[in-house]
Amino acid sequence: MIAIQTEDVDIGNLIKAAKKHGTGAVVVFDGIVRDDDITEMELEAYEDVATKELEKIAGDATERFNLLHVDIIHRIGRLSVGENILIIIVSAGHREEAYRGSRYIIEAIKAGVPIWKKELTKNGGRWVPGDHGHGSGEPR
Amino acid sequence: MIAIQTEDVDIGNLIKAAKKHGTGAVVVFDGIVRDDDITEMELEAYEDVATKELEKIAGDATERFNLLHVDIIHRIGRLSVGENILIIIVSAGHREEAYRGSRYIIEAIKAGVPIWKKELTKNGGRWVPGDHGHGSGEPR
Amino acid sequence: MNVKVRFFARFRELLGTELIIEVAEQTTLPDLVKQITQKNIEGHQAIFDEYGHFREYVIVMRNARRVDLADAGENIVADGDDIAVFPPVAGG
Amino acid sequence: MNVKVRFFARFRELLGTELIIEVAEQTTLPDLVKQITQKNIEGHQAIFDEYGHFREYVIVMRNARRVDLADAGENIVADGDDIAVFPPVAGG
Repeated sequence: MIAIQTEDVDIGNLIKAAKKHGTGAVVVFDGIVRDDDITEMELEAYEDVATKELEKIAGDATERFNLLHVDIIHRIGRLSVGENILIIIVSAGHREEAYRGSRYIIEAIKAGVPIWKKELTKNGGRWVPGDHGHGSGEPR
Repeated sequence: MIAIQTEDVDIGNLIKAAKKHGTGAVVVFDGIVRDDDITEMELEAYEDVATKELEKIAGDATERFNLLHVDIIHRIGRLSVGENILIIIVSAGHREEAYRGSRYIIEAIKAGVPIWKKELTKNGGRWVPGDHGHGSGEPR
Repeated sequence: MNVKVRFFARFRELLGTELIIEVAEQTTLPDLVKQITQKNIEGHQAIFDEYGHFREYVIVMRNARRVDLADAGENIVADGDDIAVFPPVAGG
Repeated sequence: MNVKVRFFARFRELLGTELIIEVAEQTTLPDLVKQITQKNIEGHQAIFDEYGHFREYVIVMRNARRVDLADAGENIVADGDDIAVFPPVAGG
């Protein structure tokens, strides 16, 4: 399942569904709205392009790390502190592949998928500059 | 929660409980009985020592990687293909710490916690030699 | 000749989400965007530097493909193009 | 003088799960284990090499602390000791 959506997902059920034949390890990454003195977070995406990018990343990771299953769910819209932003679930025969595949996917998403986050604070909002960009939004 | 037990756990609920104040990333490792032409897997532990070792590993990882929460549940007894063997849940402020903490814990468990696995096949059983040991059990 | 232009994140806040722009023949990508930003100093300065070039961090996509900004000035838009302009991504 | 000895994994299958052994004063760790393995060739060979030393992969714990096998021969057991003998671990 590759999706950009407002709804949350049931991670426990996704893990069960990720156990394909040959699976010895599942690694889950769950990115969460952190309480950096914010009230909420607002996310937006260039949806059709972002979905295609996520599909490409999932395909690349599957090939490079022999993954048996990949889910990437990136949420958009308004999220509260503690809510899931991004859920990545990968399964593989062995842990090395599962960890490396998971990490590859999150880094590729951070580097190039057109999604943006705005932290909403009591005094307004600030666009999160992103890990690999420079100069966007207000200085933090 | 640090435990050696026969029962399975609800990973979805554990993830929710792992979201402590300041959490930006949760990483879950789920080690699973892989279908290497086996019927079942039988696990045993030197329970009191193994539990203390898991507690020590969790404490070391917490300190080294600034983890906000750690769960380690290692199951023992007889498990079928596809069942969870080991669940590690860590939460941290940032993904780097969460991935590295998770990986540290699994490698430390593999290296030194007194737990053993026997793969049961149609023709009998074979003790899994382990990643860091040498010479135990039958050749695979 | 009509072209769709979308902005995202901070650029969207400054310039709007999606606009259908009527453009002349031989309009380049920078000129297309300037047609929108000319009445909006803050939006213009967010996207263009003092020489009227796209700032280095700006990302432009034409029909879902990223445009090399080094030669954006020779990139002539066509009828029905779908152009997206946005700041560095910050997903995950 | 009584000592508890436990075996795990393949050693357990060969020698039993847990035994209470009556030992003489000044009994060393290897001699304690040999007292159990002497009637069990397969068990003995799994744990000891041809010189009667613990095989290098064997792990011995005394009261939940790992014993350095290099000087196990000078390790004298005490009444009430809890000794564990096992092959390399394979958890996770």
